[in-house]
Amino acid sequence: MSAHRAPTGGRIDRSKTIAFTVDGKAYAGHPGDTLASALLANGVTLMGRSFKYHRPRGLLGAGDEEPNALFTVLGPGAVREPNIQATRIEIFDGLQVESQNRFPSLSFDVGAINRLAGKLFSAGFYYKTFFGPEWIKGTRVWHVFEWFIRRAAGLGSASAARDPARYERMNAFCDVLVVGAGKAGLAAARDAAEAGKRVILCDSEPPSPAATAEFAAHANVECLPRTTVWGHYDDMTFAAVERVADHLADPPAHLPRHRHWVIRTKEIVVATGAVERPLVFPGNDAPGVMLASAALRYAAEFAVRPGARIVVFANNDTAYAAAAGLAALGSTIAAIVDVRPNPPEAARALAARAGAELIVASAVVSTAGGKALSGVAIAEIGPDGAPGANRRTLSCDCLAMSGGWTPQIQLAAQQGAKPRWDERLHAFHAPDLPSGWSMAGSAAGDFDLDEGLSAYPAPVFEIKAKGKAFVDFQHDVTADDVRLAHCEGYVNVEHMKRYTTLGMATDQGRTANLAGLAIMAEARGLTPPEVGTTRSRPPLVPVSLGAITAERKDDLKPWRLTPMHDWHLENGATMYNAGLWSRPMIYGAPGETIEQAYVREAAAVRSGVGIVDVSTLGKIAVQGPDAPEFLDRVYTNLFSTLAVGKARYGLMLREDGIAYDDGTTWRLGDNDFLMTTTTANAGKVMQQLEYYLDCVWPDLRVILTSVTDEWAGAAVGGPKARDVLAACVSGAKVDDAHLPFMGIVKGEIAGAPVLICRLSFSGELAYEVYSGAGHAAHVWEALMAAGKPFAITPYGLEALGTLRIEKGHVTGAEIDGRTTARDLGLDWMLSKKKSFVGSAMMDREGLFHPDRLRLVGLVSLDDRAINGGSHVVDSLDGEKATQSLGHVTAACFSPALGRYIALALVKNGRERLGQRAFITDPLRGRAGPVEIVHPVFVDPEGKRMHG
Amino acid sequence: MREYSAFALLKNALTGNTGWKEAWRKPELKASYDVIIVGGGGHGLSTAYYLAKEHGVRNIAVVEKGWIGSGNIGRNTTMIRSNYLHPQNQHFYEHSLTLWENLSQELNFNVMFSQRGVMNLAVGPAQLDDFARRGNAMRLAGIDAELLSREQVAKVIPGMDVSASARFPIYGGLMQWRGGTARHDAVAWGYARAADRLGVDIIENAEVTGFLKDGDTITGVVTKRGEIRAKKTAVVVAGSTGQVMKLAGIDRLPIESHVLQAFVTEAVKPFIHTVAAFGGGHLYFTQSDKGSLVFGGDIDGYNTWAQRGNLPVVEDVMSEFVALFPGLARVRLLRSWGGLMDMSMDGSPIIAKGPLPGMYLNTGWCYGGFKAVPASGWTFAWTIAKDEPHAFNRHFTLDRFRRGLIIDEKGQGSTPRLH
Amino acid sequence: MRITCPHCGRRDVAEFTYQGDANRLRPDPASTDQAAWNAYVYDRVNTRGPHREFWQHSGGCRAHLAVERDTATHAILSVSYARDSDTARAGRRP
Amino acid sequence: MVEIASPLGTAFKPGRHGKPDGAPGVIVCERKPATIVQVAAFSGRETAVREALVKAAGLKLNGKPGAGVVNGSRAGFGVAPGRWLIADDKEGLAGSFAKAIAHEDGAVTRLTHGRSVFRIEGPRAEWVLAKLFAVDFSPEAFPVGDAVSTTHHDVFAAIQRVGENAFDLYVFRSFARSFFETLVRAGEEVGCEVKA
Ligand SMILES: Cc1cc2nc3c(=O)[nH]c(=O)nc-3n(C[C@H](O)[C@H](O)[C@H](O)COP(=O)(O)OP(=O)(O)OC[C@H]3O[C@@H](n4cnc5c(N)ncnc54)[C@H](O)[C@@H]3O)c2cc1C
Ligand SMILES: NC(=O)c1ccc[n+]([C@@H]2O[C@H](COP(=O)([O-])OP(=O)(O)OC[C@H]3O[C@@H](n4cnc5c(N)ncnc54)[C@H](O)[C@@H]3O)[C@@H](O)[C@H]2O)c1
Ligand SMILES: Cc1cc2nc3c(=O)[nH]c(=O)nc-3n(C[C@H](O)[C@H](O)[C@H](O)COP(=O)(O)O)c2cc1C
Ligand SMILES: [Zn+2]
Repeated sequence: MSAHRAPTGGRIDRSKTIAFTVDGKAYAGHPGDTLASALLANGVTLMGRSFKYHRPRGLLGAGDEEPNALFTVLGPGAVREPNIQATRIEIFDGLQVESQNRFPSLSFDVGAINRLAGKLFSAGFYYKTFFGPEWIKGTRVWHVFEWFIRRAAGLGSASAARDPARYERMNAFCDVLVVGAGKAGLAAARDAAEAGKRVILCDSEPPSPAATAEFAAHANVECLPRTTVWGHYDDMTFAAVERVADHLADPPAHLPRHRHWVIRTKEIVVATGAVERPLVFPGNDAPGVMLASAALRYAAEFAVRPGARIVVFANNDTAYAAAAGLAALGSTIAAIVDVRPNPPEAARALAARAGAELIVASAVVSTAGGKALSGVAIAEIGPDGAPGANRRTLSCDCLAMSGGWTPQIQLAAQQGAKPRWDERLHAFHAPDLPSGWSMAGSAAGDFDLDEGLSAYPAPVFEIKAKGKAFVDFQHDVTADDVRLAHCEGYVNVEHMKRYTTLGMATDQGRTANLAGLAIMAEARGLTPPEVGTTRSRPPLVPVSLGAITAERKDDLKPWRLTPMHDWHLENGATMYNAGLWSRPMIYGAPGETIEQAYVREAAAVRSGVGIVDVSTLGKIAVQGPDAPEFLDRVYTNLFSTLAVGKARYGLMLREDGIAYDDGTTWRLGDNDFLMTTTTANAGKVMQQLEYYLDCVWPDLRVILTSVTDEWAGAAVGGPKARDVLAACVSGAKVDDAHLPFMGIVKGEIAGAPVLICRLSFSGELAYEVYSGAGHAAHVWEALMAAGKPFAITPYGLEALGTLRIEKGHVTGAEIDGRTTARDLGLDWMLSKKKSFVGSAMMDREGLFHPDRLRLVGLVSLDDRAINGGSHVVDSLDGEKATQSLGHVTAACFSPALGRYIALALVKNGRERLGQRAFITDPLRGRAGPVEIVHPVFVDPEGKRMHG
Repeated sequence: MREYSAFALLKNALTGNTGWKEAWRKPELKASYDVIIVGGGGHGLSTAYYLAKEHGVRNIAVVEKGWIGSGNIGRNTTMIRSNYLHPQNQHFYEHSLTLWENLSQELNFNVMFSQRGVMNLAVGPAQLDDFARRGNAMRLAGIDAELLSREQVAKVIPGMDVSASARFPIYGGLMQWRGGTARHDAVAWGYARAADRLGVDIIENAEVTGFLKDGDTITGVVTKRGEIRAKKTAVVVAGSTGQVMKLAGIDRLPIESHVLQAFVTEAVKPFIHTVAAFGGGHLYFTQSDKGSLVFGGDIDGYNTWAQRGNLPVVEDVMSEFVALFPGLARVRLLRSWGGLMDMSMDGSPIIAKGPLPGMYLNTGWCYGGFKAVPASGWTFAWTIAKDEPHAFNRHFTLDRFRRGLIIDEKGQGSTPRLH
Repeated sequence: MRITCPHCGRRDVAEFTYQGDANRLRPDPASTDQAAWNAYVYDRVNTRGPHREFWQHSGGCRAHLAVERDTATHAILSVSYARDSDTARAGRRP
Repeated sequence: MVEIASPLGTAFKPGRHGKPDGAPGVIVCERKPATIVQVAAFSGRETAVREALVKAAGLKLNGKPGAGVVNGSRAGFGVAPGRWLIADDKEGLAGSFAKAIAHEDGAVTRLTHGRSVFRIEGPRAEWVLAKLFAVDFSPEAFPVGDAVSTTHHDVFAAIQRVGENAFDLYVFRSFARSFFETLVRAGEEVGCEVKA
């Protein structure tokens, strides 16, 4: 046992010893210890450095309120977890932590030099300097200073090493959520459990034996230890984080490190307790000065004496109980210094029980000692907190202070309602609570204290002695900073916060906010409720990004795979992400470049036959007697006239007249259509159609079903395409008479039913072969086998793109949400016989303007590639002088033409056909002459696909 | 000597920091002004400043519902850039950027505009081409832009996953080095102080609850602190536009109010020195001079007037961030908040005279109006002073929708949740 | 936020897609009244308070719902199938 | 007849995953119904369609939203207003529905290939599913036979409780492989047995 650890008592297990290191130095503790208690037991008082002045700091608190003792937890591997409160780290064998914000070491920190310039670094000082004189233009001066500021910024450092841990989510539903398993929370949980309700009981602390024992038998109570409820969202949805494995030396791989709980409840009981407030006086941040309740917790829960000789400094009775408790646990209480002239009898009795000298109407006005406390100076004070002349010093190694209690109401205030002021507690209560909410225990201001004692403090927040008196410990905000904000007009509490950064540190001002606003209130001559509090926001305690990411860590989005996916991989495809889909880009032969591969693939289609996986196209079953009418309304062209067994190309507009999507729709029966959409827009189009059916035309008898995944497709195209099909299709004839252009037949390939439509994206004689997705790989292989004699070539997206560019077919790059049918040369598809979605607005002046960008083709005249995203210009006159006429939407090497070509959207492009222009791509340093041509490069009469 | 300087700091430090003046006065309102500006956000304050400075109009009241900077100027992720695609936007935002570049000196207030670069990360060759289209358009308009390779991107942001095995591998990025961030609150305070010194009355806690009218003509406003009259009343209340305009009898506008959430982590030693946006989802991020990672994503996607968001977007944003920075799963979220955005139907702003006589309207900033603060105030001041738009804002009219002259950067049409 | 789908019960907002202001009536398809179309496509009431709007239960039964929701508090005041709403009814054949 | 191929491919890894000791918390397998078919009614014709469906399939579906039944090798449940999904271990149901449902009442859509079905069963099935879906899986809220339509982020799923501790998950086939991996991973905490 160390000198600081009592031989008995506390929640620790003395039978086992745990070894851990801080900055490489070895320490020992026991199961049940936090890093804070274990270090205290080892006599360590210096646990951190403050943000701005690098002042030495020790423990202030024992729980979530701790602002000072922040460490970086190391490992596994190179992983680092910065800014973790020592009070929240349960030690385990092999734990390694590192102190922060110091150089070269915690005990000798050169940054502490900032203290010397303390007055210069007053609130908001950086707004007033660092930007240079007016005659130095630009931001250069600031950049120089900022470089140094950023070097000094930050607390701990993060690591780039991939966190190997897993994180998970849990969706929970209950009748009553109880937050906090203190006395009040336990009682609330008990009541709810006995009423037969489904209860979830969360507490930030490790499992308490009391809760565990009590609720072991209740199947309707779920106890979640190490779980902090951090967010309140609409409709009684709460977010909580469970630290599942942080306390384990060797967590098994199947356990998540953190679990993100999303709890929907009917009722909530907030029993989160109250936090004690520090008093604001010079030197109140010295290591060894801590909250009285924290001092007591260390002694009672961990059997660690926070000091051998303790001075208690208070403005209320509760600290007397703490003093008595500390004395009973083996500390000497040198004195109780109370700002009040007349503490009540019950308190005096406790002082006597503690063996403490009682010094009333007095206050601590300074502290002595560097990295550990050696004594305090006290003086008599007046009712306004101003100290008188009468001074004495007391030697002590711990100062336990209590400035009153602040109920923990943040959860109830997160939705933005205004908290209510309690004149006696000098603190805020939860706002008026909506139904389903209740506050319990000290969170409700209900302190269950011994007879004659009260938690109501004297309204003294600050002792106005000379020296740096801290309000916000982590951010080094002093009482003078608050007054400076006042002097400069930053008097609104939110201005004060932002100007001084009070309450913006990792503890969000849990212990600091009230004193800060009280000091501002005094400066303004207002009461604290008139000044008001700053807004609470989630999360209530810092939460790992990993926890909230949950199962999406390492798995951001699911993959969508076509049935032929494995075949593509086995056959050398380079895959490409298209939204969530994975699609073959090329099937490169060894040594081939991408361009060589797609040129080979595309050329094979033009000269022989190719096959491409088109399973990703959106497919929507449109069924019902009103399906033809519905299609007439959503497409620009007519579908009611389409014969059964035929397909038609369709174009959709948005309501504002802009082109939306295109695709073919197949009429499979009188009431039965199969619509296809582009891969990218499948979801959006489906949603749009559903919207019209539900919200605009509810009496149309139409059923829409996504069948994208039901049907897989292979497009077989090229002069030999028909031969391939003829070789493998049974049950249907595929010759021109039976299967004309845009015709559909049903048949079988290798025993699997297929639906074949003769349509062409490549401009060749081509067929889309659809089969049930579960048969599709089988059908694909059969097509490959049948195509073998014709040297069938699988092709990927690059070749697909090349073929469509050669044909001047538009897709997403051209239908980009800004172009009209006219811009794209699709005006022929705008029916004049009917109105359709978009018809009313497509003729607005802005959509008709001659300067609009219109689709054209480009041919490179210098035989070099044209980059996508290049612009088209009239003349090449350096980079700046030229005006953009438009831009390239898609480009490729055309095997059919033997030239580099592109599609482009060019101002008044249709008037420029045959003209010369230039493409320019200053970003990639490419410019060159082009000819503007009609966008259909290959077979404009369509002989090949009709062939 | 100018009020704020290193010398002044030193002098005041020696005298106990008691010599500083109020950054802006707390005046009582007068019965009438030449111009009333409704809304003490970035745009309102900069409008007042440029009216006073450029156009000599000094008798101005800025009336603000709460405290200045309580709106979006005080809660945005502070990204500044002019990397727009459409010329109508390019010229305007580039003008803004040039004003930003000398703003601290001009206002004698360090707004900490830090030109650390703004980058759009492309997740595929098609997206890279799309960014190239934008970058080339910028270059042709005389704006700086660079296309970075994957390797260059990795150098700019160490620790980011640019591997080919990522779910959405990064192919490169469009970088505007002159873009960056500024200290949001300082912008509000700096403009307020500079306007105040030119005589502008900044009146806080004066919510406008009605308009004074003579027939159709707006002749002033009713505020919680009294009535004020003016020949010209400018409404520049960002997310609150719908509500304020209803007070003037304008019931419907091409504007929806949506919430955008933003996030900061605990401070860690700075390692991200640039601003970046991830094209594989809806994420943009930077690291502040304090060390906090500051980031945001998509809007929540529904009409709202509550300045707070919901959990699904929080989860989405964290997921994308952790996907890009797998080492940051152990860094912790410190605070999240929301701001109300005035989402216009094409994603571009409105800075125009009207819609009623005596009234001027500035709105439609969506999630991108912080960077516009200088140019918005500058052009709006011009429009108010001269009763006609400047070339920079002449396209930002209210009637462009009816006329089909939409400026749609995203190509998503009139669905704000997709912008 | 949670919305009670008449078919699926109370579900998280993540399962729904906002489909916009339900106060707008689509003009008669044959109408060429540009002001009416402009109002339909671009103008919004953008109410602070009870607001009629469409949501699709896109991550559930996919029905569109007519929801009345307080945009200041996010309280859901009523939910019904969109096809039964006034707006949709106006689109039915006479 | 050509067999319907599993979408799982390399993602199918039979055996024990995760927690190595004790009985598995969940057992996961792919079910391969020979028929999955959707029956949908036009607005106002829901009852007529449901009655025709009950007759043709022999499944006693009541009109309650989300209600369903499991009857040996055949299961059916409501997925949306006026929409039901029926799965059968035999082929042929779609044809009989097409005959039974009048064109004026509704439509029949085959989805046998488009949906993949996974069964998860075991004492921790509710716990594991609750990780992925924001649905109350407690037996009071979700009795045997009932079904829900929901999503795990981008993956749409219809889930039917087919037993006290057993659920069938219908997901879009293109997502099946990814989703299956997610499901097994979610099961690892409690020990997950993947069976053929
Ligand atoms: C989370 C978030 C992130 C953002 N990120 C960026 C970014 O990275 N880059 C970028 O360029 N932009 C960003 N923006 C957008 C940018 O913040 C806004 O577009 C811009 O601040 C809006 O202009 P403003 O500053 O004038 O608005 P505000 O600051 O909102 O000003 C409007 C003012 O009007 C006041 N007001 C309202 N009603 C009344 C009334 N009745 N009477 C009197 N006063 C009234 C309000 O109180 C408010 O102060 C972001 C916005 C948000 C919310
Ligand atoms: N020293 C004193 O004199 C003093 C002061 C205050 C309270 N008390 C005593 O404490 C008792 C009050 O009990 P109580 O239950 O109100 O408070 P409590 O402090 O005993 O319990 C609150 C519990 O809530 C947990 N908690 C807080 N925020 C949480 C969150 N967001 N998520 C999960 N858990 C969270 C805490 O870990 C803690 O265990 C009374 O008996 C009172 O006398 C004594
Ligand atoms: C760029 C930026 C950085 C911020 N950094 C912090 C921070 O370090 N600590 C903090 O508590 N809040 C920080 N905030 C959030 C503010 O505290 C506050 O939440 C935000 O300005 C919105 O105001 P509200 O929450 O009072 O509504 C930051 C905000 C912004 C815009
Ligand atoms: Zn539903």
